[in-house]
Amino acid sequence: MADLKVNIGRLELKNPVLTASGTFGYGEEFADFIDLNRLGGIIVKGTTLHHREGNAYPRMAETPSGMLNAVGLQNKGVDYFIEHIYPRIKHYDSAIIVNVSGSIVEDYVATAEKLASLDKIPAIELNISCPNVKEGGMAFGTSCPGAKSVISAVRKVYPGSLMVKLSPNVTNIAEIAKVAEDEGADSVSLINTLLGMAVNAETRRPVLSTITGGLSGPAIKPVALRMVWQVYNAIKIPIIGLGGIMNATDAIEFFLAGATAIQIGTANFIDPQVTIKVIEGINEYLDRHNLKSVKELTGALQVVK
Amino acid sequence: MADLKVNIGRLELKNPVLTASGTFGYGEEFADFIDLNRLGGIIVKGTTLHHREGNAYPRMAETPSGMLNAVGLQNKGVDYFIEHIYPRIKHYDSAIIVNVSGSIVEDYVATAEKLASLDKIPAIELNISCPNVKEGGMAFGTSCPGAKSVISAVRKVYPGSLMVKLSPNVTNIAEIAKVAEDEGADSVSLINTLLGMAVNAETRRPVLSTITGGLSGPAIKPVALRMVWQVYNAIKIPIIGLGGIMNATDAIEFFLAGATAIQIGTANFIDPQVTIKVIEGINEYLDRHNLKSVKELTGALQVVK
Amino acid sequence: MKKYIKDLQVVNKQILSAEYYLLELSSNQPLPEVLPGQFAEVEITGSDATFLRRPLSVHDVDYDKNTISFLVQIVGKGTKHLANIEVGKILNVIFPLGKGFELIKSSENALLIGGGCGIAPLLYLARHLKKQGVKVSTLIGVRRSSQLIELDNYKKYGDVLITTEDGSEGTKGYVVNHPVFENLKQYKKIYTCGPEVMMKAIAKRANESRVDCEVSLENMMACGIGACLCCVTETTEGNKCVCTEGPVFNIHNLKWQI
Amino acid sequence: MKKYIKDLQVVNKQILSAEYYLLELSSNQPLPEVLPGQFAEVEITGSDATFLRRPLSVHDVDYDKNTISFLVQIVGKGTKHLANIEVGKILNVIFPLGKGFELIKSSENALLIGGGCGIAPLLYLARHLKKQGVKVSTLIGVRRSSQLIELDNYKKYGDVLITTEDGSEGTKGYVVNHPVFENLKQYKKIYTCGPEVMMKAIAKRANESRVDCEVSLENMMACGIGACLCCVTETTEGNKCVCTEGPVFNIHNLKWQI
Ligand SMILES: Cc1cc2nc3c(=O)[nH]c(=O)nc-3n(C[C@H](O)[C@H](O)[C@H](O)COP(=O)(O)OP(=O)(O)OC[C@H]3O[C@@H](n4cnc5c(N)ncnc54)[C@H](O)[C@@H]3O)c2cc1C
Ligand SMILES: Cc1cc2nc3c(=O)[nH]c(=O)nc-3n(C[C@H](O)[C@H](O)[C@H](O)COP(=O)(O)OP(=O)(O)OC[C@H]3O[C@@H](n4cnc5c(N)ncnc54)[C@H](O)[C@@H]3O)c2cc1C
Ligand SMILES: Cc1cc2nc3c(=O)[nH]c(=O)nc-3n(C[C@H](O)[C@H](O)[C@H](O)COP(=O)(O)O)c2cc1C
Ligand SMILES: Cc1cc2nc3c(=O)[nH]c(=O)nc-3n(C[C@H](O)[C@H](O)[C@H](O)COP(=O)(O)O)c2cc1C
Ligand code: FES
Ligand code: FES
Repeated sequence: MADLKVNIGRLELKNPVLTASGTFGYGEEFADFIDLNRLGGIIVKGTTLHHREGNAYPRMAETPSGMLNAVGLQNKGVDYFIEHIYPRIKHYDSAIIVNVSGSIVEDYVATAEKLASLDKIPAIELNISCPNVKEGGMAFGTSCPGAKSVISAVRKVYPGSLMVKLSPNVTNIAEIAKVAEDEGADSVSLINTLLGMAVNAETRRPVLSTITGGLSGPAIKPVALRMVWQVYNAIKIPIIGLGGIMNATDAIEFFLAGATAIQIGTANFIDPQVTIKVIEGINEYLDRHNLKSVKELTGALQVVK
Repeated sequence: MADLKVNIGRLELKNPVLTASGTFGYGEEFADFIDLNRLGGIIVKGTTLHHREGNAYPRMAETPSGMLNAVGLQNKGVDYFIEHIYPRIKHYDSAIIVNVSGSIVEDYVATAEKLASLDKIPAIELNISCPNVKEGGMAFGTSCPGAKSVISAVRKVYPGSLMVKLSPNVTNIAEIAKVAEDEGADSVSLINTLLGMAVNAETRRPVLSTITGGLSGPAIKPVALRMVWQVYNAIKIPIIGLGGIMNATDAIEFFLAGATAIQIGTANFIDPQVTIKVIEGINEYLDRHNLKSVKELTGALQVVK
Repeated sequence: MKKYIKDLQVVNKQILSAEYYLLELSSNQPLPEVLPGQFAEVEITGSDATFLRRPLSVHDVDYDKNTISFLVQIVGKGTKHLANIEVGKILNVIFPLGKGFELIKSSENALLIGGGCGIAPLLYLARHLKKQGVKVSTLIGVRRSSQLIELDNYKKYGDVLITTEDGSEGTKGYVVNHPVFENLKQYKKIYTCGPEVMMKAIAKRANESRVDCEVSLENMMACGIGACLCCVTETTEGNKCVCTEGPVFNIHNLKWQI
Repeated sequence: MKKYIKDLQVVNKQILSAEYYLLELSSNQPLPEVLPGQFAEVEITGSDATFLRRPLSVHDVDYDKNTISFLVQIVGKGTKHLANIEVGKILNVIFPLGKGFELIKSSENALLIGGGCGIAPLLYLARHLKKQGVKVSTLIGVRRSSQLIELDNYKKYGDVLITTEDGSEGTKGYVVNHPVFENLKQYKKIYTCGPEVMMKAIAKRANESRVDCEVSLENMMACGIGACLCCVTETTEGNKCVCTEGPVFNIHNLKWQI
């Protein structure tokens, strides 16, 4: 049994497997299938200052080796989270991380401030990359000044571990990652969904109510791996890699490309037990390769120059 | 039998199905499988001013519903093309279009000038988006000034139909498309490959000699469709859509999103007869939907606002 | 209710028509309790064209044989692939999911209306209602008589009424053209599943006659367990997940324009 | 040579060991001429994990039975999936591809060396050489004797020599440890296919003994027909596609450091 512990800045995780925001509810949805206490961390749904109804149905389209979603941050708002949900989930022996979204900087700040008071939330994931909301969201994640404005404002009020989730819909993701590092983020997570679209040829209509939506699943894994590698070569703070991870081999590819930990998203829909299988698979890989700690894999890609 | 003719600016194609550069050789490779004269057009390999050996092997990785390539524009140079290849292929009754690449603006210009003299090459496709070459290539395609410099220079020397191939590895593809339109391009084609990466977890090495490479195939179709839609809403010149087209239904989705014609790339590797099947399938769709011309489909997506 | 993820074995496959087939799966452990109206998320093993699981209503459960069955209509890639599965093969299934129908009490009358594949959840419902002493009538609407399947099974639990669009059997027209709609008040409750336009037409008539009515929705789902929020429908209390708050809804809770 | 794309039917499948299997496919039209050393691109039907076709060497062609066969080693997703194909099923195959081996003339001696799955193209080669009157010796190298397959087939065309890494049969060690390497000059030509390190070791010895040597490469391919330029190897004339200029190369044309 190898050592699976990893450190995301000051935050220690018992293993490097987290669940991706918006794909794992509040964890409870999976309690019948797995022991939630075995996870390295649970990143809960995108949470905003105020209640949001999200986008109209239809919100989903299946695509080759992936899916599009247009949920649009449906959630009951941070106060509801604190009052009703937090008490139910705070006892999990996994890091509970809240994914924070907003349309204006002030909303991000207010939400982060409220979450800062919660003992059992050691970190927030700042979602500056959601493609499914009209205002804000992705706009912050696709320009350096935009990213800077929200990260620096949140950093001022949030003393916990600050993870910034980056958008892949940019020319140069390393540049945005650098901004996050410079503004004091403890880590970056990448990638959020790629902006995509689906069309129904027979009805001649878009499949999603919002026309475009976020692409996730194995289809995007090559892009995610590339971005993790680019960011790894540009910054020093830890990287949490995600995008299309379906099994332990995929996870290990992300570690090699530079990730310290990984998140599993869409795969949970296909196999609600996938997270545990990935944890076990990583352990098996480490044993088979005679590695003592998963940390040895981070950025260990052998590149012949 | 519906009317399949389409117009790309001054260039009329007998049908809207072209083959994507780098995936169809010079057409000859497919002569045993299909009647090349039935194609709307053949876009031949990326051609540069000078001979290029391309990147080192390995150049290919299979990915979920797609593949990565790192060919790196291996070709014998434009003079060789004109002297040895052009005479062999110029008699095809399909539009033969040459995909032109370069590392510096002067190379693009010199190559385009040489091709301008060829009777049976009605158009060139300016590849400002190749992710697989160190210098130039994609750099021109990922910034507006970069795009402007090469497009305007080539436009000055190239009187034929000028198609500009856009890179998807950008924050705002519509912006670059607008530059192409403003600089006098006759059409834009999109998308080229998404920059991706593959890692071999067992050997802990990158799969490609170049570490990163270009992602193609159905995996990227949702991104390609979205970009065609975005560009369609931003410019007026015709759009040639591509990215993951495997069958006639996919092609029709691109028309609805705004494409006037489409290209088929990676699908040729899996089924060398796919182009003909797509032509027949489009025709069947038009008949079934009582449409007289394929032109009626361009941008015909019904969007409820 | 606890949800399970299980490898079930195909013990029987029946091709009912060009469009419909029935799969009967058994477990090596006793099957958990399943309520009528609940559904399952079924993995489409070995299909290169599908990515996600597919939601299917529980058609019937036989606790004596320890089998659960699904009635499937071929509409696309996944349902077509599944039609070719062989007896003996394993399917990974997550179940039971969602909330079921609310059963009415003994000696009341229930009208079950299924359009097309919407009859799938009604068999198990009819079985439960009958067991409670409810008098069941099942109205089945199809385009032409060749699409009528499994009538004998439904007849075990009550009358079966039929409409066909082409008039080849039963009343000609849509389900709402059936004479029962002239005296809806005889029913304590209507349960329906089928195309949305059909369910809306029924809901309108039920509403007019002040008869209680539950509909089973078939929204597009990615997870089936409340994790993705893709499957929502608008309700009087805002967007609700069809997979956890439904798939059965009382029409009074939906924001249908009826 | 004209290339064909054909739906071929699996008429025989033989599981040879945990790792190897043999597929025999037949066509409803007469098979075209296939040269030894050529290969095919086979579609892996119904596999959700693979995207591209897979290149496989032609193992044998029986024009009397109108069948073509492939010897496949299970190494990953595609070859594993293909192992489960059932007799009667259809495989879409593009063939014959590439250039074959250059045959030597009557009454000369040829040494064929196969490592692991590299023996696949050598059977059809041996058959052709023998027919031309060439004296064939086939040296097969494996890790342990349990990996030795199809020996009787190879014996039909000449001697079969064996090396095993664990010494469980034949000479202990690698193929280059076999005594034939002490007198390579008796051979007019060496033909080899197998792991690159093996082929390089052989090439070095062939070079030292000035014996002509052809190797069959197994580069990663996307198309197999010269369209993608993914499969290149460095040659004295620059990068060449293994799928069209090979897969067989004379070692003097490769830029191997030997
Ligand atoms: C709760 C519930 C219960 C259902 N019960 C049954 C049943 O008992 N028997 C039955 O035959 N069908 C049932 N369906 C519908 C069934 O899930 C779809 O027909 C099936 O998912 C289509 O898959 P496909 O791959 O064959 O079609 P695709 O090729 O994916 O698409 C064909 C059509 O089906 C629709 N569709 C695709 N995926 C879904 C999805 N995940 N959810 C809903 N619609 C989809 C698409 O809009 C498209 O128009 C149920 C659906 C739900 C939500
Ligand atoms: C000209 C040629 C002839 C061949 N003849 C035979 C033969 O007769 N019998 C046989 O068993 N094998 C043969 N091979 C090798 C065979 O193509 C690969 O083993 C097969 O493609 C692996 O597919 P997979 O899905 O099982 O493995 P994957 O899961 O895709 O990968 C497993 C391993 O196989 C390698 N591989 C994957 N795809 C290819 C590819 N397209 N080309 C080469 N290597 C690949 C990968 O590097 C990886 O290490 C030949 C290859 C070539 C190029
Ligand atoms: C249905 C759905 C909802 C999502 N909601 C959120 C969200 O609220 N906040 C967020 O940062 N990312 C959200 N994401 C993005 C995922 O967290 C993840 O970044 C993305 O799906 C890529 O990972 P995957 O391929 O493993 O799913 C969502 C993804 C899906 C599929
Ligand atoms: C092997 C390979 C080589 C390619 N070479 C070129 C090229 O030389 N010039 C170019 O503009 N695009 C090149 N492309 C990109 C394709 O033309 C096309 O834009 C891309 O593959 C997306 O389409 P597809 O998904 O249909 O393949 C190449 C793609 C592949 C797979
Ligand atoms: S399908 Fe995922 S929440 Fe309902
Ligand atoms: S495999 Fe495509 S050129 Fe050789």
